[in-house]
Amino acid sequence: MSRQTDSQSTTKTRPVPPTLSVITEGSPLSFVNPDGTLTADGEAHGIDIELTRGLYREMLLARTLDREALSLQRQGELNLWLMCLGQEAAQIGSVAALLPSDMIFPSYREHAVALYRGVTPAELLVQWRGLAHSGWDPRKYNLQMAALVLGTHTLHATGYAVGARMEQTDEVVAAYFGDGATSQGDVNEAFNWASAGSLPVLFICQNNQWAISTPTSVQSGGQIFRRAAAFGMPTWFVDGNDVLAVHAATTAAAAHIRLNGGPALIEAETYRMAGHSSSDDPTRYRSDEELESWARRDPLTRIEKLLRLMETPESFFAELDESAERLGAEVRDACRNLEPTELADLFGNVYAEPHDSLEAERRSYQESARALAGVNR
Amino acid sequence: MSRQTDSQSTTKTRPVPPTLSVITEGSPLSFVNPDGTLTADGEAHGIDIELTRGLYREMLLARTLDREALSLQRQGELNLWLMCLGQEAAQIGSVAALLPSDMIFPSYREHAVALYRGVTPAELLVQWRGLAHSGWDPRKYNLQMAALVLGTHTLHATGYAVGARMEQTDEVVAAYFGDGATSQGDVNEAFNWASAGSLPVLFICQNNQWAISTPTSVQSGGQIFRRAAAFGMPTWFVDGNDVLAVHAATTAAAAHIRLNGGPALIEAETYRMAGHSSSDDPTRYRSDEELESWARRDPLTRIEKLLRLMETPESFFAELDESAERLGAEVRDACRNLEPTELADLFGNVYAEPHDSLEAERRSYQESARALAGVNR
Amino acid sequence: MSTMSLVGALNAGLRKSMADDDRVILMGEDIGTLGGVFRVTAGLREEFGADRVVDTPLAESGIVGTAIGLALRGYRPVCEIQFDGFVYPAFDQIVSQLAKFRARSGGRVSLPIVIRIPVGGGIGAVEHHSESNESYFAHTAGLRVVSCATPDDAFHMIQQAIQSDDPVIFYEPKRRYWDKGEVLDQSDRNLHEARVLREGSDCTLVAHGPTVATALAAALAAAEDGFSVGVVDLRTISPLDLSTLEEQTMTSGRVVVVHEASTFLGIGAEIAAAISESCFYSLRSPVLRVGAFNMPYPPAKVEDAFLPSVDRVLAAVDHAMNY
Amino acid sequence: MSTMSLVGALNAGLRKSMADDDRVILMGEDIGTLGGVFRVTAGLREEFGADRVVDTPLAESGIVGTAIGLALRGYRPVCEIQFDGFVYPAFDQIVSQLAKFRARSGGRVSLPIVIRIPVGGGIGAVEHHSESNESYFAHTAGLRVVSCATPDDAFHMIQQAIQSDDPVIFYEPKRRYWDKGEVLDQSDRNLHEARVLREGSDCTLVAHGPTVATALAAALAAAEDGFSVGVVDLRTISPLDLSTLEEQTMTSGRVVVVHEASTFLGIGAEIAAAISESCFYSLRSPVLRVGAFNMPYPPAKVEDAFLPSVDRVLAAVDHAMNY
Ligand SMILES: Cc1ncc(C[n+]2csc(CCOP(=O)(O)OP(=O)(O)O)c2C)c(N)n1
Ligand SMILES: Cc1ncc(C[n+]2csc(CCOP(=O)(O)OP(=O)(O)O)c2C)c(N)n1
Ligand SMILES: [Mg+2]
Ligand SMILES: [Mg+2]
Repeated sequence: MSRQTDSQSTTKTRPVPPTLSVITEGSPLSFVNPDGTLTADGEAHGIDIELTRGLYREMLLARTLDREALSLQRQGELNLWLMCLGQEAAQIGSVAALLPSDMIFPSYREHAVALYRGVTPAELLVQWRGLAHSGWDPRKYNLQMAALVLGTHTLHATGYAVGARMEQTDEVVAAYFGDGATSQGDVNEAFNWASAGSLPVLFICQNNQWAISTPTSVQSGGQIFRRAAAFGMPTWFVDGNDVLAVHAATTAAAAHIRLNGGPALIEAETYRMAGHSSSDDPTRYRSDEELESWARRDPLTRIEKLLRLMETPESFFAELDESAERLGAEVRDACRNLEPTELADLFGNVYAEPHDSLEAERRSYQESARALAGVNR
Repeated sequence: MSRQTDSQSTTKTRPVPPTLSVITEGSPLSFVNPDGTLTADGEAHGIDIELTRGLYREMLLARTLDREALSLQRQGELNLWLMCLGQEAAQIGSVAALLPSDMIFPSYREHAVALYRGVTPAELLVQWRGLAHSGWDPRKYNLQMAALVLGTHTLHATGYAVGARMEQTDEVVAAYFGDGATSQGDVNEAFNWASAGSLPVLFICQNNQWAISTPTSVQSGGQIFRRAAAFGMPTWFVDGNDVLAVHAATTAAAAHIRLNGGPALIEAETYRMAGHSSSDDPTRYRSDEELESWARRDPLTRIEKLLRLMETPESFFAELDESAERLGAEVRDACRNLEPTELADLFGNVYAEPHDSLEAERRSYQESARALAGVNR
Repeated sequence: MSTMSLVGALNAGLRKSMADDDRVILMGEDIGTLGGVFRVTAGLREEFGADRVVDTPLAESGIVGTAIGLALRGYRPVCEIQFDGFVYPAFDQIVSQLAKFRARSGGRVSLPIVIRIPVGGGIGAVEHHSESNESYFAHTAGLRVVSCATPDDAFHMIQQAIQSDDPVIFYEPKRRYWDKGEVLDQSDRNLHEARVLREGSDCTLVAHGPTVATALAAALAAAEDGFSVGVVDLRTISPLDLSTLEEQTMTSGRVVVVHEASTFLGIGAEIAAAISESCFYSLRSPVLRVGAFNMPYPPAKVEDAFLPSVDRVLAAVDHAMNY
Repeated sequence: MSTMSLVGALNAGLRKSMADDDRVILMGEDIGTLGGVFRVTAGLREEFGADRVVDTPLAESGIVGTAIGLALRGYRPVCEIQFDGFVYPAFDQIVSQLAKFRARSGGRVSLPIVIRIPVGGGIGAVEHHSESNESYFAHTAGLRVVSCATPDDAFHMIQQAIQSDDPVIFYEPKRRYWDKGEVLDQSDRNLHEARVLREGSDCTLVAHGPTVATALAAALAAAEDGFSVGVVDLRTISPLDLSTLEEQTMTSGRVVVVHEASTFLGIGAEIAAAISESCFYSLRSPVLRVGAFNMPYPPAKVEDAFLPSVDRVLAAVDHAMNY
């Protein structure tokens, strides 16, 4: 009988069923050690060198974008930036294992995912320069806009998956979110809904240990992948700094979904190496030691080491550096050349159908703007 | 490695860790069979005859109240009634295992709990006669008012438990809710919050198989007690129609909480024998066979049989019938003698401190009521 | 033309929308097998299948959130919220997501979603089952808010709301669900036009949903006393059909707005403010409001005293006439 | 008396409340170790301990819901919502539970809870971080809603809100957080009184929170042009201090309400309706409103054009003067 679950003991004078431990510590799936050598699982799985190079390349480009964007923010060219430094493996490993036709619902930190999907630097930065709330057409990249209200988009993904199931496609609908977001009601409603309806949703949780200044220990009392499992879906717990392990787990999860139709979850254990955003000062709440210990598990370094162990020619790295440099320049140019936004143009974005009173407001705004322009001239 | 969980197979070309099944079917803890004999667990646990009689008595009284109230509703004396028929064991078994000092946050169907705690028929019925939104002083019975917006009160219980923990009491704070309510974000937030904070909350889920017309299979994809366990708390899955098993499990859970401080959950598998409410027609959505199969598992019948097997004197049953009759009469009287409510008196209930504009509204209401009374005279 | 109850008209309207457009999907708690607690969707599951008349888990945020996902895929979901007081768990999805989605997307993505809400009191219900919360949604840019009062409007407006490419909060007056009326085959107006039910030269009553019948009864009573009192059924709460209101104000010079929501920041406040601004010199008395007191909906036994009654409306007309 | 920023004054006010009453508990996301994203609670955890300055899980419904539980036990929780746009997940707990609890309990149970919300735009933030949602709460019976504009008011009002036995939604104007001002040791008024900052015989500007400074600047500019324009800082949005507004209306005959929320059902609508009713014959022009257009808050780069500016206020004054 497994009706009672926990490893802790209970006081009782009479026999009631013993506790059963389900909350044991599991170590995450990992293929590549921080020094570039393979783990036993990595050996068993085997390494695809072309795939590895491709993933490394994407991670490096994502890191370049992230660095350039932060520096643009520091120069006052962007209002805000949410750094993905340290999370490149979790993002690239997962997105690369999906099909381009799989719709993705990202949160606000998935710049590596967006770049991988082909979103241009201009489309990416326009939001953070304060010119728009979103920069790209979701249908063009099968990538929805960033969700800033935590966890809300997991329900959108779930609804989108209802359609996918009804149409009997073999699509996977992916939703990215953080450890903090899992405390929101919406995320749990989505877990439940997707499981009850056996919907093709792939939940991808990047557990980067922090929600701004709140550590996972304050956030929840159990592990996220176990919680999702108990909602009724298979889950994978993976070293989120190991791009190959993330890729393999995502491949397995996506295949499971395509075959069986129900949802799945990947918990990628990773670390937010930078502050929460360009406005945040993480030294107020976390230690240098913690940061250093994670720096030693950097997702790029270990793959670079692996590639060197596997005798990747120097030319690969040199070409990649050049690409990165080109991307950096492109990011800087794109940012500075973004067109200004006119408030008058935004009135038409609110409603799809004519709206008399908003139209009247637009006219009065334009008249007064014109009048003021006259006064100030 | 237990990083991936599910029993279903995945398509893959390369090895990834095997799936691990956590979603196995467990049968609920049960002491007394429907025919009144003991289960193996019941034998092992042993039967306390005085306790059993007491619980039986409380269940019978609760059933009497429920029947009388429904019949008052049918006579037009109550606006609405939410029947607890069939759930007497789940309610009485659990509440009887708590201390009177343990605060309870009920939902709307916990009439047996209320009666057990001493709430009078008048206090209980005033709400359903449409005279008040709640009928008793929560502090008097350590029983809060009924929560009608599903699941909201699980967070109140959690917050109340924050205080209990801070004050280093050994209180247990209990929250009752249904299977349907577990789909609400709030209930999951409460699971998470109580677990993360290691708070003394006892979640008591009466899984009565239905949320109005929605069966548990549509409601969720996993079992509730497993979900709660994965949030990080010990859970007990118990036959909710077996008052002794419910009592034992609640005793164990409460003891666990008092000793260890963290939350726990009891899932009592039971059945809503009547419609959702006096307005509901359950024949529209469920079969007679289902109803009959549960009728054979009636919580009172089996204990009556057990008591007879244990040679309880006929006088016990006779006295109990008298008490029930007295209660029935008391319920009918109490209902018909409830004082009318005056709208004018309700203005003062909204704010604790003076509120000029509402005071002005009250005055104008009273004036116009007086004027109208004059006109109509 | 045929005679139907308001519930029947909604049912017929939904059926027609579903038959006309297979992207229309109904979803909500207990709407499938049971046909909804008010039976508005009765029989539709049998006709269109369980994929298109979906019994959902018990989670309002989930209902609206997944409807958004469906709309992103091209569907036109119609969500039922079981009772007015249970819409709040979905408030974030409605106000931050549904309402703002098109603006956030730079006009790229529209969400044609209808949220049906049985609204208001008068049926002797317990707490949370008699609320009037249209102000919250009317104050929210990006939403459209409408309120039907008759079977005919119910039949046509639900179809128009479903056809709208914008999100529409659709209010159904609970206590008028069983009232019968004639339903015409064609609608005579679009979703966002008010309807003048009665012209009046002394005063104009403005109402929507459940209070339209109250206003009409008051106007009749006033006529017996020799006053010419008009009635406007708003039908649309956001956007408001101001030009109709202005026309009537110009004629009568006096306006009384009647609704079940609290008057404090109820739609009567907006109408008073807007009409006072545009018809400043035509008003012979201030725009008056008859609505709920600033308190939660009271227990059922006193709801008759709480709801705007013919007497309270007549008192306001009196007040306006003698200002 | 001392000079403080608005953030500093809130911090000092919270510290004082906590020192005076150990039932006061602060809770919210990142308010402990970090001291809040705006540092309003900086240093308080060190002073009062982690039990009284609580870093919560990331769940707004949970924050308000557990605060209710704490209040039922006799505590006086002060919740921080990190940004205005993140209060909606807590809407049900605020509107159905917190607001209605006392009435539902038949007056037996009060919930002395304060919900602090940094509000409004003007700081160049991304979406959901610049909203003005006071109307939702002001329309909700059972809540009190206040809005501070200066360090002095911030210091005293937060203490008064905490002392109130009713739930209070407490708005803090984000873009004035770093403005400095003098803070007096004693408050000169209670929580629900407006403050006349300037008398004016031609027109009265009514503002609250972030727009008070805008209104003052406009009044000064108007004075240069020879107009006598008064300014009222509402301070309390629900209940409104109508008698102060009426007095000023009697003097000036013209009123312009300025706020950041949408004008459609913004508090300006209620003020216009109420003042038009009580001061019908004193008004020389209709009450006018300057607020947000009926659209979601726009991207930061155009927020200056979107927010009520001195120019837009002056245009409204002009309009009123020439009505
Ligand atoms: C509903 C809601 N509440 C609060 C916030 C403010 N906020 C933005 S990000 C964040 C932390 C999120 O942590 P996590 O989910 O772990 O994602 P991460 O930032 O670590 O990627 C908070 C509290 C928000 N965006 N939405
Ligand atoms: C938030 C919310 N949504 C909808 C309802 C309407 N409603 C009342 S009871 C109920 C079913 C509840 O089922 P369950 O939680 O299993 O409890 P049971 O009635 O079976 O005891 C529903 C949908 C509600 N009360 N609250
Ligand atoms: Mg995180
Ligand atoms: Mg149930």
